[in-house]
Amino acid sequence: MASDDELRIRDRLGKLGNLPLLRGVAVSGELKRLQKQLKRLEQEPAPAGDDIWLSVELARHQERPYTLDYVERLMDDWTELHGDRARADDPAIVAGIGRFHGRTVALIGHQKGRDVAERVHRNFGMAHPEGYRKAMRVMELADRFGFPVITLIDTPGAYPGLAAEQHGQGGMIARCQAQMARLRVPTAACVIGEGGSGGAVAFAIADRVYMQEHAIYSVISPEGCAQILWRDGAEARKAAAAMKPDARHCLELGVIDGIVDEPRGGAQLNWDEAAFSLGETLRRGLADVESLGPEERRAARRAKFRSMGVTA
Amino acid sequence: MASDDELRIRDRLGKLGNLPLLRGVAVSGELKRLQKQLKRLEQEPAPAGDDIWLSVELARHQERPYTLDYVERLMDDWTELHGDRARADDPAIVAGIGRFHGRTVALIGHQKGRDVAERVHRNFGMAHPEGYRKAMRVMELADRFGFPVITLIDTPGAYPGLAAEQHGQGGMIARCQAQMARLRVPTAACVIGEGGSGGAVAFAIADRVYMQEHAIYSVISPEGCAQILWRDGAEARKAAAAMKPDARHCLELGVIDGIVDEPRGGAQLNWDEAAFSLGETLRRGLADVESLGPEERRAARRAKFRSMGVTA
Amino acid sequence: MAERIDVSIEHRGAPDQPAGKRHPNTCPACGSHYREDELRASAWVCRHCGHHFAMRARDRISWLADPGSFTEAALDVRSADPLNFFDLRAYTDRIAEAEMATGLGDAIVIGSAQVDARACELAVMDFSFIGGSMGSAVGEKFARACDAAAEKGVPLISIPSSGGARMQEGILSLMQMPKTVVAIEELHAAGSALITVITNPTTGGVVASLAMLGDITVAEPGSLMSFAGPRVVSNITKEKLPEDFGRAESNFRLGHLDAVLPRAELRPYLAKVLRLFHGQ
Amino acid sequence: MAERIDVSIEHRGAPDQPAGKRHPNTCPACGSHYREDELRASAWVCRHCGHHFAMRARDRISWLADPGSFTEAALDVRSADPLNFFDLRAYTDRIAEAEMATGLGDAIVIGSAQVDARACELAVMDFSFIGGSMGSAVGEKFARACDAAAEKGVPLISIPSSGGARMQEGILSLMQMPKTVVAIEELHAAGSALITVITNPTTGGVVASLAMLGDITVAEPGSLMSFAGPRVVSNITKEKLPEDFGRAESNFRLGHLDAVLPRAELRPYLAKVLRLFHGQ
Ligand SMILES: [Zn+2]
Ligand SMILES: [Zn+2]
Repeated sequence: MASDDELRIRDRLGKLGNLPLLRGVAVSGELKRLQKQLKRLEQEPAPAGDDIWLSVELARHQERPYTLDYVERLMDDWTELHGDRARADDPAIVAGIGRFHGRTVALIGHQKGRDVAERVHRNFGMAHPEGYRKAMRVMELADRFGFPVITLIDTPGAYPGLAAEQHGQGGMIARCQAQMARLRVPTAACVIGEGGSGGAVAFAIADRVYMQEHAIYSVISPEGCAQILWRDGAEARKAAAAMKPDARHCLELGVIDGIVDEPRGGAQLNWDEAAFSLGETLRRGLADVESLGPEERRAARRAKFRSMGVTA
Repeated sequence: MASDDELRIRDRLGKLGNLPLLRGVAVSGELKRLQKQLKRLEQEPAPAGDDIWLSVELARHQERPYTLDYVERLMDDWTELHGDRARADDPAIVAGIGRFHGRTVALIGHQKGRDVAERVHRNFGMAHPEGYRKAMRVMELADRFGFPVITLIDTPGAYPGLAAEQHGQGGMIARCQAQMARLRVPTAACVIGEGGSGGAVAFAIADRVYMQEHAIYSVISPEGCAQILWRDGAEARKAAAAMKPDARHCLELGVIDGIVDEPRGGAQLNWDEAAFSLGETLRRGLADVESLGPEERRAARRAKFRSMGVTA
Repeated sequence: MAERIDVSIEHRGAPDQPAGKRHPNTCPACGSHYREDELRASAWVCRHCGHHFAMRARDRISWLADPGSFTEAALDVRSADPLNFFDLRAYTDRIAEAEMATGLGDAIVIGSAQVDARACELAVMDFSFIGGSMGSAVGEKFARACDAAAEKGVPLISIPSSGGARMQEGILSLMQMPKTVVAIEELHAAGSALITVITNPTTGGVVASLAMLGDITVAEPGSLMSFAGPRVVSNITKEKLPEDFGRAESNFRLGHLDAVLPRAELRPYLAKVLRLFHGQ
Repeated sequence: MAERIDVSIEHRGAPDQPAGKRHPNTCPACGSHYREDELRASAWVCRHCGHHFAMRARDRISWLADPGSFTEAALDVRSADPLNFFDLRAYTDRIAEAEMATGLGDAIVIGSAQVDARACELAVMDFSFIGGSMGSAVGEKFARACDAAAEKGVPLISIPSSGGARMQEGILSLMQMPKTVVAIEELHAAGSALITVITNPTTGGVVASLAMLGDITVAEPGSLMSFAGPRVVSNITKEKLPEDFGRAESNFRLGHLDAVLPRAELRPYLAKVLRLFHGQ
């Protein structure tokens, strides 16, 4: 249950963003986190056009650390699990178990490729339904053994290919969200680069959802939005400024629970520092919800997502 | 819990077959059924060579009623459900919901074809992994809504094609059994023709498992057994006599819970009578376990299968 | 960089609109023309070739629900403009115009009803309101329909029609996907059923959330249902797609639908299914 | 009538036995010949080409378990002959011969052990006992291994190798499939893990039950793992099968395995996985 202080700060956070965002969310021991977020919202100016576009570029920077770079720095005894037990192993998604701060967790993330060959192999981090099915299998395993689940989100979107559609891309993404909403274990998610539409949200139904400082999270790519609304893909900067896919705005809109600091200039400049910062946030995020019972935790998670959006 | 009378009869049934077959199985209100089975084992001689071969032929008779013929006669408001939500709808398996004796149940069964075109379409009742996945989806739905599950088994075996193997035929059959072992609702299964090996057993992990009088249930077809052990497929009669796939022997071996009478001469001669008899048995079978709690029922189901086999 | 898939409105998913304006009452398949009352009398099915015209949400409800049984809920819920979104026009203008043009508060109508004397909740989308796109108002109303069905212990009949997410609400439109998903989870936890009728077109984020989680999912003939629209996919694959790409008939064949039902068979089918789920 | 698939012993799934008798210590891949002690020293891997020879169950356990840590269980469980089965020979003769030839009670050895100082249960099959076929004794012993792991709250490491079901036990051999499946369900209900190492060959009923339900499932290189054996499948498809049909490498590619691990990497991998599942 939330303390009075927590409720007061959540209220102020809500008011700052002018949103009914925190209704019904059980919280526990996260006073400090909330205070920090509040400070961020109060003191730092909201980014506008150029700042937002910088994040779009940094989020897609080809030297930015990817899921396996963080795994290497944050996990011991990492054991990658492969295959959907039906027809494929999708390299655009990495899933496995390992030890994180002394306890076994499951980690699932999109994986982009570093060089041209790996980019093609990883399909630019765009998963097929088989990838989401692999993820769901590992989530099920984690839930059964009480392993907390960490997801790292970094995808332009789910792959829009013919076979992907024929094998039920939409339904698989829907069921992946449903499965995350059902998990009894603590869960934490972080957008570590591009949080592109449905392919991203499939992994984002977590107790704590974070974004790195220069990650983006959006319903459509700025280029796609510009193409449709401005009828000109080159107006992507305008579209980005209008959609506000940056972490600061996502926090203000109540969509995420916190922002993970990046090294000055972006995560691509210091992978170790970026990983340390990410690891600390994930550790604290899981600890925040650890003390809740499984039912209470799940109910709080559902209530959080149930409350998102703004209506008149 | 079993009454003393029930335990005594079960003990005698076990001794007749010389088997430790009924250990640990919770039972409820099935005294009459047991007495009838006991009478059958005591009074009717066990079938030998020719009788067993007659059952092999009748089980495969092309005029024998198939799953949808029973559905037509036993279910109201039948609603067939289609598709595995991944890549196919396997016509070798029929699954749906309907009303059976006044309450909604799910029914799943293998489906053979009547004429040449339908036989090909139904792949002779040999399912792909996608068919078992469809069945599992409907079982999950039934469990969630508290619909009892009925399965009708009638297959030469799971389809041994290249794609079937590539898509995980073995694993899917294993998971289908596991799912039936997990269901909380009452379940009843009946072999209505050929109960061919793994493809059949996938649907047979039920609280009550029956065979029609002339159905067969076996680990391998008589032809396959003859080919391997006699090195001559033409020795199928000998193989059948040795394997004893008939209902009477399966009952004696503790593999099934009862035998469903067929019209004199076989189910193919009177579909309505065969359906009536099957319906009555399934109704009583579900009623037998209805009064148990979900946990107790599931534990009894597992204990029954855990106890099967004979070791020295 | 490879092309991206988006869950935003895909106008390309809209019913075919060949060059030149065709009157909405002219059948796009055979060219037959009907008066409004003729279409209404045939449940918006072409009497000549069987083409299923799109149905407006309120028309759908009048046609489906027992006469006088429908009580609309959440009439007051409206889209807000949390991002002060402005592209070539202001989002608030687009909403106002859609409201004027359709007489609807947003792209969904919800409420309680009876179908063949069985109680249920309805959530019916309307493509004519900004392409049936899902913003906060659609998400909220769909979730409230789930809440109501859960509370009353009755099935929810959901009839989606959508081009995808309402991109003018940015990330909040994306969040309507998990919002509707968790509402369905709660509906299921309460033991109520979700029965989904896919209509043409249903694409984008709605497909990756509320549209594909039905306990029973059927579609009207010819309905397009895909996450990525055909043009995005053909740009990616650089191939001509199968004729029936994403259509109900191919989705049925590929295992994603329980049935493809002509409109004439839909009401008795839903009545039957309601009987089965009510029987418990 | 189309061909049938059976879960019975498929001798065709056995390691290649080309015409002419090859000495068991001769590498079938490159022809190198080894003395028994050489093979033992290399964990039965060809030093020349890397071919993995089959390992006997007791050899596997000595190699895998910490020295002196293994305690065998259910030593007394033997196959019975419930059908009085007689084909060209009596089943009882076949069993007696297998027992003499292998020194095993049946095609599986179970017991408790430590691997890298972590407690676990082991269930290791042996193909040399009637083709590793699963009858009542194998099913019973595997189930008891599950029981023991569940009771002690430790993982079960299962190492199958099987041609399928023991058809001389008729329907009772088929019933070992659900028997092992329900034992695994109980193992899981107790919170213990099942870690499976597929070895060459693993086919038939074992694939459709105990072999494919691991929480983690890995395979040795080149191991055949398929429900229907390659000859049955090629008779059905009337086509030449892919070179690597059913082999570990293709099963990995097709999503059925978590890893393909050379024998040299297997012990450290299992030690790591035991640490992860013990950590809870
Ligand atoms: Zn027409
Ligand atoms: Zn060699």
